[in-house]
Amino acid sequence: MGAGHAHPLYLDRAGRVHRLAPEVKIVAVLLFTIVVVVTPPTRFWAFAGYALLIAVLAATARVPAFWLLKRATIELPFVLLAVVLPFAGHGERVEWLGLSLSIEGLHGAWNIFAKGTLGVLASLLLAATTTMRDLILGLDRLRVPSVFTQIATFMLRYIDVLADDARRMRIARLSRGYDPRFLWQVKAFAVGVGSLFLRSYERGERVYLAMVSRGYTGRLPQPAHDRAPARQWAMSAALPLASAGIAVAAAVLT
Amino acid sequence: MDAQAMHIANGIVNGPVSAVFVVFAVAVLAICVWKARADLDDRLAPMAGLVAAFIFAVQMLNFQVLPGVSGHLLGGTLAVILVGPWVGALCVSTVLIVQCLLFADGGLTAIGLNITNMALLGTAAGYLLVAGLLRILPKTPGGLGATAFIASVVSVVVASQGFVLEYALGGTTDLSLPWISGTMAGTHVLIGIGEGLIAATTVATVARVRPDLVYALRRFRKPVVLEEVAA
Amino acid sequence: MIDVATPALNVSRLHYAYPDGRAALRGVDLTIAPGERVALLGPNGAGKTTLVLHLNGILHGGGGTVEVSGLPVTPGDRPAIAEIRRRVGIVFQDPDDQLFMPTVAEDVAFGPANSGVRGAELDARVDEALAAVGMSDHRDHVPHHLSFGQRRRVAVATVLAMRPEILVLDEPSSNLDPASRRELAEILESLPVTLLMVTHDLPYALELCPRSVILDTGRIAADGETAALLSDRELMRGHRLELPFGFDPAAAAASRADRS
Amino acid sequence: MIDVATPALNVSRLHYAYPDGRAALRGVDLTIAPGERVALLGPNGAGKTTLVLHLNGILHGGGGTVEVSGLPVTPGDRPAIAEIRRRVGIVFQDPDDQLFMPTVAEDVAFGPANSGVRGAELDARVDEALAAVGMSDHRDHVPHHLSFGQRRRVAVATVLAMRPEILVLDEPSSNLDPASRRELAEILESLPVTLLMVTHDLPYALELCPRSVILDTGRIAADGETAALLSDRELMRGHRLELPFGFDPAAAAASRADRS
Ligand SMILES: Nc1ncnc2c1ncn2[C@@H]1O[C@H](COP(=O)(O)OP(=O)(O)OP(=O)(O)O)[C@@H](O)[C@H]1O
Ligand SMILES: Nc1ncnc2c1ncn2[C@@H]1O[C@H](COP(=O)(O)OP(=O)(O)OP(=O)(O)O)[C@@H](O)[C@H]1O
Ligand SMILES: [Mg+2]
Ligand SMILES: [Mg+2]
Repeated sequence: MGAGHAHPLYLDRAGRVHRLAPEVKIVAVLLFTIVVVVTPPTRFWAFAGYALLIAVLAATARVPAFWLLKRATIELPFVLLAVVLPFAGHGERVEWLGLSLSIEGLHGAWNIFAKGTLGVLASLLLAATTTMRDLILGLDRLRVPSVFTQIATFMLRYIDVLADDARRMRIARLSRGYDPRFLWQVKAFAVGVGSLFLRSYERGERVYLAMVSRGYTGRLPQPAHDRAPARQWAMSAALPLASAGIAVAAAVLT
Repeated sequence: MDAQAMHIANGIVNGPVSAVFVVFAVAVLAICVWKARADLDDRLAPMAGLVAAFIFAVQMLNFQVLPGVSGHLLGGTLAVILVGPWVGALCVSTVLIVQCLLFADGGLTAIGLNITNMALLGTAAGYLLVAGLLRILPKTPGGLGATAFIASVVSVVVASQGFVLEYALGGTTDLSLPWISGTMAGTHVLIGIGEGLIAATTVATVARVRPDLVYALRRFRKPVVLEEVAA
Repeated sequence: MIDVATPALNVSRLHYAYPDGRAALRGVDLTIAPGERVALLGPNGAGKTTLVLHLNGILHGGGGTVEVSGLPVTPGDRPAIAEIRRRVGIVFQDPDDQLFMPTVAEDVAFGPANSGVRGAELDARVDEALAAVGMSDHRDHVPHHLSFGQRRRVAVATVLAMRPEILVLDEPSSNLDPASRRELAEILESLPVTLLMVTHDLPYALELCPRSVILDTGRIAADGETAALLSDRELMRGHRLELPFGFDPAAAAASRADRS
Repeated sequence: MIDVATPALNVSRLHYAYPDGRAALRGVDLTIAPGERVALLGPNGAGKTTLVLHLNGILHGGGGTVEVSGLPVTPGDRPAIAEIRRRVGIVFQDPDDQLFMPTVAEDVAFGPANSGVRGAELDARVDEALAAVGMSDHRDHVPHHLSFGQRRRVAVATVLAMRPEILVLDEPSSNLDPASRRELAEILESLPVTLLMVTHDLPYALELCPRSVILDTGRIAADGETAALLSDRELMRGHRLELPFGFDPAAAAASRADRS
């Protein structure tokens, strides 16, 4: 178990942002997102500023732009929603290329699109620079109740067990002449899900007992580095402060 | 609207309403944490982790419900049956928090909304149904499977209506509420059926092989008769 | 060794590196004639399991070729792979890698059912395979609720039930109690198959396989008569192989001669 | 066997049934004196692993008592259990159950770190344990990307690093290559601990443990000197134990005498 506890969105780079303590990054991203969300959608300049901030951050973290954009497609459903709005919205309408669009709908679409995208990009940057294990450690240091971190720690462990057991079961099936076709696959999936769950539980339980046998009491031994130094807090405060600055400037200008 | 809208992104519901729901979610979760203390023993802790991992894994797998409409499980009912309502709500919340932080799935400022819908409304509905249905249906693996199926379908639809309520309170655009409500309910019945099938097979398997692990059956369990005693 | 017939297994210049970049096989050549019984020996981490996983196309893509009874193992070619997986039965080193169905009987039935065996014949196969490993009493149990040794025995049964032409066993005797170990040896001796057996149990290799191959750091280091290899002290020591405490090759040879 | 000191392990009338109702232990009594080395023998499914899992309170609740150096194993009593788990080190039968950290070194450090060892001392312990099993080169690898035998060796190292007073090993030698098996025997012989070793490898038991206990269907069937038990043909046959092909107890005794 435990393949380094990375996750699909983690980018293993030796960037400066990677080395920041996780709790610092979580707080910075959270504050940034709040600032973005409370900005009225008509302050267009502010959003351009936020986008610029994200770009600078991505460059510092050595996360390629293409990587970010590709991963940002997770947001696509909301973009679809945003596309629907100008047609479905009420109130005053404008004509554009022969289409009748609702102005309020257009504003709504922009609002969802801009805030959604910036939020996703910020989270992606956090994800790209933080392993799941560090994230849990960060949450723990932010005084999230230990029930959560305990469940999250087990969850992390079990994600590996599930993936590992699913792989083992697949190889076992293939080696004994199983030839997956669509319909059969559905059936095997149905049988498989229950067995996989149970199998993973019992393996995870045995692993847990083995951990307990070696003195585990609910907390993993912490990696060497301790709490984030003040310097790191100051450094990452740059993101929310800059965004707040942009928000205020945009409010004054318009 | 796409069914993935179950995970609300930033900017769909306005700031004040989002903030109110954060407060609401934190308050309810605090009660859950307090209640869960008694439940979370050596046995339940790994189970809670597995339930969370399982929900996490199946939420990553978006399956096609209809052409153009994909959806994923919410897992609330499964969690309720296997680890009980309090720990169950915590499991689903943990998944949502990790997903929004590390997978950019669901907005950070919409976390209160998402937790309210999926972790609180979904599990509460699931719990009430499970508790009710288990009084009527047989306490066998089959009965439990049927319970899981029905409770899943209903709880998914209830959770989807949470979004409608939030949108009514603080939607940033003006869409027809009956239309949203209808679309959400319609697609989520289909998602609920998928979820129900998975929850039913899983729960039935566990109940057959390790009934001791099923929280919902705890109240009904007879003391184990050891072979020794009989022999 | 005889080259008249098509070899049952023909591995040529096989290379493989795991995704993390570690090379596990560095040019393996191995030919096994139909009906031959070969032991695959070598230290921990030599690449034995990696080699075994190539024999039915589970691992591939590192360069080199594998042929089963003349049929090349080409991962893309579904019908060929299906045919090869019918012919080659692999017992994995870890029984947990082998067992996945909800009950022992279903697990044993899985392989034959996939190759079209049905009804009474299927039941007969399952019963026979379970009887062979002494697990008939456990047919309705959950496989992963068995003891380790019991799981190993069921794992062997799942492959026996497929009646493969070529039987590949990765450490079949580990975790078996001594009687089961002997019973397994008797079963294996009685089967009319080509056999490739990975083992760290040198006496077991000597008992079952006239020919042995030593694999070390991804290369074939020796290939010859088992008795000859085991008596070559220098060779043995070089590959972390040694005869166990109290094992007397002379006594072994005598007892072998006695029996046959 | 000497009853002057408090026994290192004292198991009395231990019963256990798994949740599905199958009885695995039916009244086990076993006393082991400090410093003794005992082999636990018996057929597959006898209940050996189940017994082992009771020795530090992982399984419990079926009736009977377990005491470690006079301290009763009471599942509810957290500090006592923590103390017992510091004293009793268990190497599990399946290495996959034992290894869970992202790297080999972290996994070995896990146990000592939990009992408060830190910094340079922790590093020294990890290095020493890995060196003992010959896995120093693999310290930064992912445990489940190792070969089975390598995982087994790391599993042993994780427990050695904890420096337990009582070492319990469930089939430690299975899947090890012959040289590693001997090296493990040498390590175990040199450790000043009480040892309980489950094994199906009778020569190994004879080599390491002067005393043996046979467990069958959840009950102790015999308890005595290893050499004596192994020569009792009747007893051995009754419990699916038999000396392996080519093993000559006389030769073994001689070579043992030679060495010591
Ligand atoms: N999944 C994996 N990822 C990366 N490296 C691996 C993986 N599995 C094995 N290896 C490495 O490949 C080499 C060969 O491993 P393999 O499992 O084939 O050895 P083996 O000969 O079967 O050993 P054993 O006797 O211990 O079972 C070893 O160095 C091992 O560390
Ligand atoms: N998790 C489980 N659930 C139910 N029954 C089990 C479980 N594990 C083991 N058993 C049963 O309990 C009995 C004792 O098993 P145990 O694992 O203790 O045997 P063992 O002596 O260690 O055997 P082996 O030598 O094969 O490892 C067996 O009959 C087995 O089928
Ligand atoms: Mg191997
Ligand atoms: Mg065992």
